[in-house]
Amino acid sequence: MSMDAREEPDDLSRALEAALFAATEPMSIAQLRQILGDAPDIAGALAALAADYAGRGVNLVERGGRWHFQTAPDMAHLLRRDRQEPRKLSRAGMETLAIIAYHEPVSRAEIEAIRGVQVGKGTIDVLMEAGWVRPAGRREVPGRPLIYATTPDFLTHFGLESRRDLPGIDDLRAAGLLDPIDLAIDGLFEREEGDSALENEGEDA
Amino acid sequence: MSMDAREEPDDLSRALEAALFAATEPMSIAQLRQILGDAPDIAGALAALAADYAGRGVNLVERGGRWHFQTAPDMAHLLRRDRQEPRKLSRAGMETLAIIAYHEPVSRAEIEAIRGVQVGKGTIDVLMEAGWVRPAGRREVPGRPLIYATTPDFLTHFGLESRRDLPGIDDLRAAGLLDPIDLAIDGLFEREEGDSALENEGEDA
Amino acid sequence: MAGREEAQDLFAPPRAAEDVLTLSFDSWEGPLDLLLTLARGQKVDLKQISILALVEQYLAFISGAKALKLELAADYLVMAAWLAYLKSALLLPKAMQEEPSPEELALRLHLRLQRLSAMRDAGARLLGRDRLGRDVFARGAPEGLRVDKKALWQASLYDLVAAYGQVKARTAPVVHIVSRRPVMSLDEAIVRVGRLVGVRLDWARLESFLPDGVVGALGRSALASSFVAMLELARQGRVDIRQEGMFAPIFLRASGADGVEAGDMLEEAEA
Repeated sequence: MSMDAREEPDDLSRALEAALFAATEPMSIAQLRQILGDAPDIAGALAALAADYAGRGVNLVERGGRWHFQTAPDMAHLLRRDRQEPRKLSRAGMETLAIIAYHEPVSRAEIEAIRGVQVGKGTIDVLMEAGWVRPAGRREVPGRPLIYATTPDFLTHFGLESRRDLPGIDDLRAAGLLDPIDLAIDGLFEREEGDSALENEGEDA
Repeated sequence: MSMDAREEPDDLSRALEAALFAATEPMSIAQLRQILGDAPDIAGALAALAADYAGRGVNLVERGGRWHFQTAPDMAHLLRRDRQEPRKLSRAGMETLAIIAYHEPVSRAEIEAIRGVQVGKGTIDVLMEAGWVRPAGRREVPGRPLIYATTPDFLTHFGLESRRDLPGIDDLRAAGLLDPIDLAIDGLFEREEGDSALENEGEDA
Repeated sequence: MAGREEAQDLFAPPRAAEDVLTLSFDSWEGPLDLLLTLARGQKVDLKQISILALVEQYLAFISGAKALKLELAADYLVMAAWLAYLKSALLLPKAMQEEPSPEELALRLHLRLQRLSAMRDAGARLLGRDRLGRDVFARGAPEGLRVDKKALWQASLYDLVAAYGQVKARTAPVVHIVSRRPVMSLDEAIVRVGRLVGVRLDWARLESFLPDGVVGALGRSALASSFVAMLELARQGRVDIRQEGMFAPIFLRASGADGVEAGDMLEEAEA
């Protein structure tokens, strides 16, 4: 190994463990490198450490490229008891969050188009206050509307490694349900012209 | 390698791990029992868990009958570290350093007399923090003021063999660094000053 | 439950009792939401719902809502009107249909319902995950990572030397010596103009009173001083001044020298 002879072979893993335990926020590999110096393979050591903790009461997880320790999900019943439930999201808030997460970046008008109803002023504010949603610039169309996207904290909070882990996102995309509606309709009509897809679908099920 | 081959933790040890990890303060066995219910041997499980973590970057420790996780003591240097940030010396600092270098040892009052401006206390502190200036005793005059001189680090930093290598007044003028105020002054004083500098140099060498 | 009965009152059942929606308008997030609820009532996959049946359900529901709060119901009524149009279009023979075709409109509605439904399900699945702070927990009392910033002071030898040069330059005793510039003083000019005007009989240009061969800075100084001298002499009544127009040459002569002045006045009168 290229490591210093004085060091034990597991020093990197110990250092990662200590740093991640002590950190108040999830840590990216770049941040860890700042603390640990030029370690040869931090990504590899993190993966090994995560595997090492996999069966324990505390797990090492990656969320949006940032790593943190958290308690195992099956311990929830023990730990939840005297804790305040995080503020309950309204149905509007929940739908809006899902639309932003699955379609990001989206403008308010696009959110309203999907929901078929105006998005109340408070809805996006609440999501931003929770730290899950952020303004992500403006769309270069007339009116230059603000567009919104999710934050790294969103992934952390909902236990997602990346947006690709969003529940069912692949199926939704394959079904064209994440496309703009005009695109989706064009797609359907093309198929219909080919083999009258709509009727077939009906028969299939 | 014994660390990697940890035994599969049992439910009690996993629960203890999670509870202690999530706790905001050290937990007594009684408190843990409240969370975990009537486990048979919490004390024994804690001891086993502490042994399990003994060689790691995080340790389980008991202090006054209460248990908590803490980062391993030998990792402290990682968690609290100094980062060096390059910073430019202020103009006041630069001038003060230059005066000390050209006139050492000098008292603060003498520096002020030469600069024609007061020297803040912080200015000399910064130079000492940088390691370029040191107190060099006291001047045996009324008030016994501290006097300052440059350090070997000063010479190293500025690439000087000795203070003699500092350019003399003539060199400064030749380089245009005396920023003449009026050409007439030069005309009047040039010869006079030049003569005395030459004489001094001759004496020095 | 009181609210339930009230709602039933509001929306008199349009069809069989088990199909009745027993909720008030406040329960829906807009007409699309209501449509989706009705569509799910068809108890088939959203892809296969009958748009025509859905339209009828919706219209029946709206017409059954006797006491609509208008400001709340506007969106619902707009949707009802659109659906009524869609329904009639769908029932027309194909040849009479306009663009976009009612099939496409129906498809759009279909897709919108699917998309809303998908997002609603996704939101629910998202909220049902193991959430940090609810189901899984971060370390309760992290030590924290601290970085103490330490300044690494930097300066070059040039900075040092330049700073010393500045100090020296700033604190060197400052002596201002104004070099003598070639000038003709006012006193000189008065003496000279006064003397010369005495020996000339006729009008003469101001410039002719300047010393010979003065040019450049001295020339300008001599002219300026002579001009002021002329004014001073005029004030004392020793010279007369004449100028034909702005920027024209200025003439002067000793005061009351001869009758040319009267001739001038005559000329002016004739003009």
